[in-house]
Amino acid sequence: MRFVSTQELVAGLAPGDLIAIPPDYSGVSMAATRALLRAGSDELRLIAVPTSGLQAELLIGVGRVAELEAAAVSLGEAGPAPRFADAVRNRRIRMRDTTCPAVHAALQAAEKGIPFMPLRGLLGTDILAHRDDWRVVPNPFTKADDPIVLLPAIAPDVALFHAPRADRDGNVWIGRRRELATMAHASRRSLVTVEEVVEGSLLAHEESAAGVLPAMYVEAIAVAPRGAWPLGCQDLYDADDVELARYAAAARSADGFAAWLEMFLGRTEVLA
Amino acid sequence: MRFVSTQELVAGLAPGDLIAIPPDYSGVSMAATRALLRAGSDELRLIAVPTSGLQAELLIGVGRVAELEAAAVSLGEAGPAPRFADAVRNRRIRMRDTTCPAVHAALQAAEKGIPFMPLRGLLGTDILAHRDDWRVVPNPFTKADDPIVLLPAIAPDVALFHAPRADRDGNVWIGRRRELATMAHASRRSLVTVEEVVEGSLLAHEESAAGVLPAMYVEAIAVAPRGAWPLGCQDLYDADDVELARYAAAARSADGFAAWLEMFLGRTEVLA
Amino acid sequence: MSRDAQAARRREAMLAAILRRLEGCRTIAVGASSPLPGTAALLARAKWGARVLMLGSRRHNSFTDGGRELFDIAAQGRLDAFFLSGGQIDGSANINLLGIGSYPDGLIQRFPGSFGSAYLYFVVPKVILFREEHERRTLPERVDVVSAPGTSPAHVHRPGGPVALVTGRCVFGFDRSAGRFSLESLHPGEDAGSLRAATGFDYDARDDAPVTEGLSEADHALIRDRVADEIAETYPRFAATLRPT
Amino acid sequence: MSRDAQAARRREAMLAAILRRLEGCRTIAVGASSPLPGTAALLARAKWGARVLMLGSRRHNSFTDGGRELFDIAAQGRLDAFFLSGGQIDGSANINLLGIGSYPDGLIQRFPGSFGSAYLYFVVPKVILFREEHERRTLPERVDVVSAPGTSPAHVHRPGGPVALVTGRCVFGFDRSAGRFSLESLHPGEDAGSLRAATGFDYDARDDAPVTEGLSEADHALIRDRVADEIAETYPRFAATLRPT
Repeated sequence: MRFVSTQELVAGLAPGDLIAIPPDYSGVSMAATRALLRAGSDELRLIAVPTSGLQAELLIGVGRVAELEAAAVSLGEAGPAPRFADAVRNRRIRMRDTTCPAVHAALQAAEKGIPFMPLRGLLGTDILAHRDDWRVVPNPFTKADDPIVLLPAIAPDVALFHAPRADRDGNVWIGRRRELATMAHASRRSLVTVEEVVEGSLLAHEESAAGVLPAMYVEAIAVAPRGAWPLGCQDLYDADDVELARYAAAARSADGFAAWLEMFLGRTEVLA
Repeated sequence: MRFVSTQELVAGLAPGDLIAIPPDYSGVSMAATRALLRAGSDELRLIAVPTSGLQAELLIGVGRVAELEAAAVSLGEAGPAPRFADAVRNRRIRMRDTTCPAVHAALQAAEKGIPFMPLRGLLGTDILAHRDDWRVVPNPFTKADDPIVLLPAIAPDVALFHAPRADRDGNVWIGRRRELATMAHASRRSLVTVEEVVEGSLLAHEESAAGVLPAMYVEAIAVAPRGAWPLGCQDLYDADDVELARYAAAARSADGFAAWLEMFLGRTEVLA
Repeated sequence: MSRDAQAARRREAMLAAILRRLEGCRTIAVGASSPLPGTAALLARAKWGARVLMLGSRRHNSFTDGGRELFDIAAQGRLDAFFLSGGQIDGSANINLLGIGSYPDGLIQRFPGSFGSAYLYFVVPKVILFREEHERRTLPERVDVVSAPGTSPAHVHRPGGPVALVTGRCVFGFDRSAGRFSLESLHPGEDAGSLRAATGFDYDARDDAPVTEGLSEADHALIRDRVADEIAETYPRFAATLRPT
Repeated sequence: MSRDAQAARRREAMLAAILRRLEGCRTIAVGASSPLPGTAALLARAKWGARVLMLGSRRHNSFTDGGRELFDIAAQGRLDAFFLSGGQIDGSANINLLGIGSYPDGLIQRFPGSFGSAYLYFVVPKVILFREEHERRTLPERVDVVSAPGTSPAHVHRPGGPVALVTGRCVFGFDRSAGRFSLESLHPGEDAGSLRAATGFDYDARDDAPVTEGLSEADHALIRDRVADEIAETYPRFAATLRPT
């Protein structure tokens, strides 16, 4: 585990890497996203855990993304994600539709080192009909006719997210946002931005230890105050709804998107 | 969720109930065990998550247990569990041997509402050879010859454990002992003893929320200070190694077991 | 009546209809992009202490096991009700959250995606469908893409499914064995003819369908005094529309 | 030499042998009832900063995902070494943690159970077997019950398995393709004849098997100054035997 700059954090991402990203309400590293937009790798493959919003939208908008697996991409109350919708419609990205619990289950399969995980539901959907990597098998534990879907494990190359704090050992406090732990467990390596680094071990007391992702999963950490903006970061700050609405309106046109992006990339990270 | 006495807590257990119990180092309700030993139901079925020690040993010793599924029963450094070994050898209980991750996986299957979960390992063991409820199937995701074990879900009737604290809403703080959460999620209802009840909601702050089992899983809570004794309770108190060694020595004979049990049952719970 | 007043009346009818369908529910979850169901769920909490689990909220959210816990509690049978919408909802209660056109390679319009619908629609006992915009376009005979089917063959494991569809014009009940909607009530300002004209699919209807009852004065007071503030945490823009202007 | 001094010397040889086998390991886990491996692992931590994950410890335990996390990290390939023992260990490295006699219904003696061995033996790259009591009874030709097999057919998914068996008399290496042990070193006081006599299974042996090297002075100092205290948290009675009397 090492501490690096946000730009160094994303420098290790290679074309074709499968990157796990959290939903907008969980802990999105918009700081790392900004670094990727400035000078990132192309041909990234994203797996949203299980949905994404502004992060996938921006990376798709600038053409960094070759493939996206997600249960949904949306800007929430601010509305649909225009660059995503446009890219899918015009087949500029390979879209693999899924459903939320299928992403969680497939990551848990990787976390547990099992090749697949069953999931109820899905039968009769057009999602299943177009997923040639999923299998429908008879439930071997009953004599009744009981088809069930098997999902192959998803083992990302990288988990990329933002968290409130880390200690100097590289333990990261994620609180009850445990999808971040599942992402990290399932991924080969985790790249994390944090609001701050605290003194003392987060594992020293049972109270704080309960919310920790241990350092053994973490490859590198960058300090990025307000690194989730304009999205929120747990109880530290809320999403900036005004900015998100501004983006949603701007991004309906290519020019508006470019203008907003210029603002976002030009913005010097606010140091707390 | 309601607050009850320890005796009332176990009164609802019925013959044949499948009860999930944690390992000695996690959060064993020895207070509820005492209540069960005094006036409990017979024909209990225990599932150790994934091992047990003093708790299973005592309940087996007095003949309360019809069936036990466990990866191991041991008194740790104090040595083997004599009443357990005696009961298995003389076939007074139905023993279902398993291995630690198989218990975790089967509970996770129940937690996720899936009928089974695959697990690596196990092939070629006499454990697998004698588990007629487990299946070996070809991995459907490869053309290679790749057998894998499928474990049916384990959905206990009750999860029974001890935790440091609860709030008045019935949220229980378990910290990083997350096997307690998995047990509770997988079980129809959870019966919990706690060291104390605290004011204010444990969910009110993200720091404490990270270690909480929410009240929606909890049927009843009893306050039992030092309720894990002679086992330990997280960072609050350690296992009483002297007492455990004393038990291990005593329980080699039926008379010694009876004498120790009399001491244990006679002991008035220490009120803090 | 102004457009705003009409919208407010329509919204009140929807809220009241959803609230009625939640009666008896002890645990209610609310997914993403669901301000109206969220408000109804918080009303259920205020009125009879229903447990509300709202995605995107910190205050109305006792989950501690990450994003999967909602799906896990549904699988465990702990969840009584959930809400789904769709870019299209058809007469068989199939929903479409994927897009308009030919899926996957010939879409004219792309929707956000299925979220958890392709799973929760199967396992939650009471799924209440909602779609404010009630037009032939949004409620067609047949959805372009099935992101989740309204019914399943008997052999498919499906303890859950749709119970009702609440729109900006009416309330439909859903008969799972028949696989059809039937009209339960019309919102103020609608009649049998206007409804048929606005609905793309066929449905059963009595001649004397009643008018959807609004919220009680007590409900209005609860919204004003409590629920508007509570929903504002997750849906600030929507909350503003609930507050008296 | 007193029995205590003999036991101490035997233990030191075992500790040193385990420590040597851990060289290069970055992440080492220690299961239940494993005081000697725990001590070796904590020495590895003191010497080269190996990460130690010890069951039953709070201080040497960075797990935060409950009891399953040990098995999950092993499956993820994050764990380099683990330790297993057995009531019996045979010449094919099969281990028996279930009992003596006919399993399951004709056991003469019952052991605690398999713990995680029936899984970890398959997935951890370096499994170090240990059994202080080296007798024909504990190291038979063939175990009565296989709680975990030493080797598996080629088609079985098995990235891990045994690398060595450290006993109170010697160190055996294990050749996975041959499925046999070979003698690496004899502890002080043993010779080729005494070892054959005490071992129930056949094994390969050079005529000039060296004596197991003990711990260095630096290692002794580390135990005295640091590791004895660290292991005491989990194995207080064992720790007492490590301290100078």
